[in-house]
Amino acid sequence: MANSVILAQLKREQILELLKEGKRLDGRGLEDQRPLSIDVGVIPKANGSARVRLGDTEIVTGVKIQPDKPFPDLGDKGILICTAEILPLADPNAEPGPPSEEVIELARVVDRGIRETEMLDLHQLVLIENKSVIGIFIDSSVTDANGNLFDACSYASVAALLSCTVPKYEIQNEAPVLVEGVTSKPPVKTIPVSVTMARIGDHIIIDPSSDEEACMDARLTITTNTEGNICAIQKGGIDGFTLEQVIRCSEIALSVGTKIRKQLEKLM
Amino acid sequence: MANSVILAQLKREQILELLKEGKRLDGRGLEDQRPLSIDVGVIPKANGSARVRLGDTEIVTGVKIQPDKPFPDLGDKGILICTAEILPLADPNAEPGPPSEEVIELARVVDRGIRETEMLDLHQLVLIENKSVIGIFIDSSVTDANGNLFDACSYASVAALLSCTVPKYEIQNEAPVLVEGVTSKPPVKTIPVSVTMARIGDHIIIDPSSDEEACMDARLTITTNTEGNICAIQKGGIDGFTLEQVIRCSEIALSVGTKIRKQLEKLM
Amino acid sequence: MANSVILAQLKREQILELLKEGKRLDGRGLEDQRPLSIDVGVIPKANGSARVRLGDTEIVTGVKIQPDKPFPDLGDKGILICTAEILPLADPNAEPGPPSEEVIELARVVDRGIRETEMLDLHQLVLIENKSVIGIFIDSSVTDANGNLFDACSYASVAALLSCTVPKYEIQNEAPVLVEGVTSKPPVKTIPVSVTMARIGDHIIIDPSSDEEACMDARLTITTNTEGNICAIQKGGIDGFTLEQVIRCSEIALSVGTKIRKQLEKLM
Amino acid sequence: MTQLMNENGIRCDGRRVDQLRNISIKVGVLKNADGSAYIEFGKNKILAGVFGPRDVHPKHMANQDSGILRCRYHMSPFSVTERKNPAPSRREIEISKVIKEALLPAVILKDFPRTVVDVFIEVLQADGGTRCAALDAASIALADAGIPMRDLVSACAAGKVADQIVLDINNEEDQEGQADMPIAYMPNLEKITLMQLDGILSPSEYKKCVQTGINGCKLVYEMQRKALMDKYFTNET
Amino acid sequence: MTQLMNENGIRCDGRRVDQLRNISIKVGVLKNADGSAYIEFGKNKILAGVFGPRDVHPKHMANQDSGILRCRYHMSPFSVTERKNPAPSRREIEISKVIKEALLPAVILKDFPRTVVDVFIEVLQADGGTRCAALDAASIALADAGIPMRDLVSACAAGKVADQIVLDINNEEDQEGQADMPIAYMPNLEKITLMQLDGILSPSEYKKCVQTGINGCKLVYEMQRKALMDKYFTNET
Amino acid sequence: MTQLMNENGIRCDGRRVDQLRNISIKVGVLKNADGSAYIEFGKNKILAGVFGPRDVHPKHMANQDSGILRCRYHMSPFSVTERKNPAPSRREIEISKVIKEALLPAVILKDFPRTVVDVFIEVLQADGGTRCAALDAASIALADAGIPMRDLVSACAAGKVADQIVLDINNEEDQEGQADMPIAYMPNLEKITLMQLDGILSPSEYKKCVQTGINGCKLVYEMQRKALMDKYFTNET
Repeated sequence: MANSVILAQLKREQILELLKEGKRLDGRGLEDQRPLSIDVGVIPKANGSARVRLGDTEIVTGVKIQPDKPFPDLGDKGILICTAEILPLADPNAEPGPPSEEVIELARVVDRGIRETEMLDLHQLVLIENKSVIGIFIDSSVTDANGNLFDACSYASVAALLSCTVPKYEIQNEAPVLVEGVTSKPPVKTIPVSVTMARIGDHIIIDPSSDEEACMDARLTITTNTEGNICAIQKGGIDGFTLEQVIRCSEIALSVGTKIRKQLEKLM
Repeated sequence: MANSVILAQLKREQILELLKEGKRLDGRGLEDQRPLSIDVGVIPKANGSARVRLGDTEIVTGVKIQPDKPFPDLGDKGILICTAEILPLADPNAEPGPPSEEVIELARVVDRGIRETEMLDLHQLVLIENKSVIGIFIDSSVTDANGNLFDACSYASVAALLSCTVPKYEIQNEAPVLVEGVTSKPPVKTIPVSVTMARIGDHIIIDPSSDEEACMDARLTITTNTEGNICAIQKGGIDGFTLEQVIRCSEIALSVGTKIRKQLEKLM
Repeated sequence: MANSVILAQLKREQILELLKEGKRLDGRGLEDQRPLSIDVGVIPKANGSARVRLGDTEIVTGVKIQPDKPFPDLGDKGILICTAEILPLADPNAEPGPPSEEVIELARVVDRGIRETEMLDLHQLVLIENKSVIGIFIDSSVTDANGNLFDACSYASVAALLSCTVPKYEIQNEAPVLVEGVTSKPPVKTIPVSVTMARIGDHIIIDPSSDEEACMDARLTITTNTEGNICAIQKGGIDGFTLEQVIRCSEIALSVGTKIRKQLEKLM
Repeated sequence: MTQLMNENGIRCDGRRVDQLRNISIKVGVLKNADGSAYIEFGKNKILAGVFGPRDVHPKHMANQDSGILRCRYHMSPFSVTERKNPAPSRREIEISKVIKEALLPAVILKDFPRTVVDVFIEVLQADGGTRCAALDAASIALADAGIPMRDLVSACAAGKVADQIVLDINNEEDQEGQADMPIAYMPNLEKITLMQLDGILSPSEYKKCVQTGINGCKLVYEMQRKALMDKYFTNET
Repeated sequence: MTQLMNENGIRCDGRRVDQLRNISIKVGVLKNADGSAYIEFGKNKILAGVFGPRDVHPKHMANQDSGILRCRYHMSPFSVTERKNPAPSRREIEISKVIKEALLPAVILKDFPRTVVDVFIEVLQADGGTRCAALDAASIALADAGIPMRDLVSACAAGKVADQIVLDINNEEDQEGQADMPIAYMPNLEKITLMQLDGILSPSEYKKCVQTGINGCKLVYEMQRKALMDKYFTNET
Repeated sequence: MTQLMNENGIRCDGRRVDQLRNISIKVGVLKNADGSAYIEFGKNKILAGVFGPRDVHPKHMANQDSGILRCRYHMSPFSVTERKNPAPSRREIEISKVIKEALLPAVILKDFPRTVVDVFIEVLQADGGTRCAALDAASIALADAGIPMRDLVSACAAGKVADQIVLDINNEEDQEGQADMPIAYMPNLEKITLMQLDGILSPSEYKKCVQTGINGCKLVYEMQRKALMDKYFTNET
């Protein structure tokens, strides 16, 4: 245990040394993202799906769309639920069982990124007001966990949503019935892009790897929308940020977000 | 561990020594209750609420009243449910998680004290027989656990109920709808008072403190009603009582109960 | 621990030595079942019940029959559910709590034996198609666990079903209502019989005792029906079977099953 | 609603006010348990099995200075009219606790530090008064397991039905009667080790009810004693 | 829908855009906890209790090189309009985590290896901004428990309501407003230790919102300081 | 109801009675796992990852004399037509157990006392025969992790459809066919390590079905072998 603390300390010193020269362990610049590949339609049985690889991190997300009852007091909106699981095969430290606080945070941050940008017009998903609506379940399975699960899960969830087809339901005898062979595109209003930054010493880097996450001081995830607004934020980690740093982070999130959004827009 | 056993033994000897002289560690007489203060309306968002301090033990109880479905076979009665939680901040030994057998017993004894005395006329809480009734949830949070949680939770629950206002619901299209601005008093028939006694050696004391509970032989909780009847009993602890002792306890419960009931009656 | 491994090894050697001579620890032949006694009606409050003793293994099974909602997409069939619990008093190693994988397998194998033989005509248990059906719950409590729980639970479940009386329900105002005093026999089509075999070395024995289970290489449970067909199989254990062995096992299951079926037929 | 007592003071199941239901007790009915008993108490059918003294898991529950007692009261899904979910209810957890505290005064665990005695109770059929019948079986099972005891624990409910104090409340009387008071008693040490009450009693009814319950416990005790004698001191045939 | 701001820039509860709700803080309100605080922040009523440094259970969670911090944020069933299930929701688990990470930069646990400091927070009544108010109380409770700290943590939300950046979002503004940004801040070290956002802000609104939140944290800090002074450096009567 | 076989003996997905679905296997697809494989078996899409031998937690599960094998078979919520609850169902727990017992005869864990080898299986898309396809992937992943093995385990179902014994039941055939018999086989040791049956077979059909399943396992084995060879003995481009 003492050894692993020393090793972590040495790794941190090495990373800091490189950062002073504007470099990172894997050769990236501070604001370079790892290679991002997005494949959609990988799970044909789902209404939408995507496999995202962000460096060595890999996510498979499936979207299921089916009739549901609305939440109380939200009878004029469809249902949107994001979940996430770090599969035990993705990480030697992940354990089967009820979700850890890390996984709950992951799912909720992905969920808020989509919800708070108002990516989907949920009002269009009502079958009978207060009684019957369309529910959209966006389930992400982390299959290889190698840093920055927040962004990778977010991209996979957004990609699966953008590429999904919404089945048509009609009301018969007050119950929703599937209309075979008729589908529509999802009611997309904007494309959220999540950008996660880590502070190590005085340096801000984007898209941290596992090694960088292990020795970062603090983390900031900022989601922006197509219109250039900031829509969701989550701070994490054992230390904090200065005011200047959180302003700087918002600028990075907007500029990096624009690049990634182009990759996502092609999926529509 | 061995040390703590020896310390507990010494504490018990000290307590027994005092009891022989009719005294207790904190200076009380055997049938003296610790100071009892009851504040109602402390949680304005609840339909009724109370903070009870009994010595250093403190409870906050809130009452929520909302439409519900009746229990099967009890379609002519409203629903009444008491719960209790010993908050982890109340006790260094309390742990977050599913309720322990101690907490389940606590909640069920408080519940029975209210239910078996027929404190409320549950028949008056029916909206549509067998279909829709008023549900009353009485949730107690122990915020400081320093002995005799049974009585403290019971007083807090009774006080919160006595001081609650019942919202009015009307049936529209077979569903209950809140009628704004119209409330009534709860249908109180009698006031239950719980009195918990501990046997230490041959002595019967009331309202045991944590120290006394730690070395008591047995515990008896007796709830009486306004009419002077005995309505609910729970024996606990690692030893038993003689016939004479349980008779004596019933007399104490009736006489102490009368005093406490006066304090509760003021809340109506 | 090392000792217990050595003891288990010695026990296995002793058992193998005997098997070479066609004998077993308790004097049985390889294809001899322990004494099987079946008492039905032991729980009068249940709609059907049985106590089965198979050697020192004992099971009590109760059948409860009550209206229920059908499973989605199975609206033309009644519901049949088998559960099992190894009571903690049945086995020094059993623990209270959520069911272990062993107990889940036990319940599911008993369930499949009854379901896959189509013992009951579930279509006869429909009150209103897609809305209201009869549900049959077959709950087995293992009260003494001494080997071959699969067969013992299966016999107890089948016996409880064969001897049960099905209450009559009528639909009134779209809800099922019990018709007092009218019952019928269950819609039995065939009688499943489970036969469990163990392989120890090259020997196949039936109805293994606890000692034999502790040192067996592999286990095969085969359920046959009245018509002489094979309807459900479950392999278990740490090793496998040859093709010849699984053929041989099917022949044993059919011949032993015929004998046991005669004992069960008397209960109808 | 059932008529719980007729004009001759005869109860709905034909008993007098001071009469127990039929009781039969078998000792040593389980092969794996260290001690066991099966009781039929009216229509109640209950098994009790005891293991121990044995090692405690998880270890942090162990007591350096004494053995500990654990108790699990559980009802089979088919034991009651409406099928019961097999997971332990809050009621079952509370009853497990009061049964444990009713047995604790009787068992002597000082000589077994760091061990546990486990009492497992399974209600196969329930018909009112299960906790008392369960205690009667558990007490016998502890004796059968050879656990040192100061006394047997005998249990029986009293109650109020049709304005009368009666012995041994059955299911209908529990559902529709006026009060139910389960009592457990150590007959030789003359100590009440379990006492609960649901229902309304005047002070004088209370006294009569406790006395009636204790009388019932003494009757039960004779049957428990006989069951143990039959097992241990007669030649079984 | 409520009108959230009138023509004079006055909010639905009568406040100006840069005005905090009424805050009262009591230190050391619990007898059993090693440190505690009670805060009323608008209609929020929140208790925080701290235990530790103390032994860690289960032991494998302990850290050889430092103490660890655990945090539980929990809402009483009666704290919100619709009765809340007492079991912790996913929201409560997430908030527990962000609160822990907002307190970690302030506490110094290096000298307490293999121990834990437990922070327990109970929301008795919720009215918007509970996580910030909870942090304010928790920070005080840690100080009251004598845990070494680099700075207090002060928390307050800013947000956007009726197209204006406002300080300290209340429940109505949270439900129907345009953005909610909870912030926690160490005023002397000038570090943001919690930051979240739900809602839509332009880049310039974002900057104004962060600055507004930090200003609020500084106001809260003065009240936290005063509460501690009152407890520790004045003669209480 | 689908017509499961046409007059020419061609099945609903175009296969002959003795024909496997298309199978593709990739070895070593995961970075973090010690060994891994991805299989597409018809429309089934399944990942298997292996960790170990490594320390056992909780420790009391460890075996002094040998390593142990654990197995978790899990389906993603989106893997089936109706969204599946992510919590493990009783079906998934049973399948985890039979898969473990199908792999145990192949792995040699004697040299790794007190350790565990964990096999984690995720069904990303299910289409009938998932447990067999999962076993095929798990067996490869164990080999990829360098776990000593006596043989590969190859698995494939046989069954009865339209009164014919057929190889490799697909989803429609599983739902509407007459029998489904999953088999796992060690081709070199000629041992059946998993065998289940749901459905009705005459004794002669039973024999034919087992033989058909074993033939299928041998075909699968060749593909498993090829996948391992491609990974370990060819120059990947």
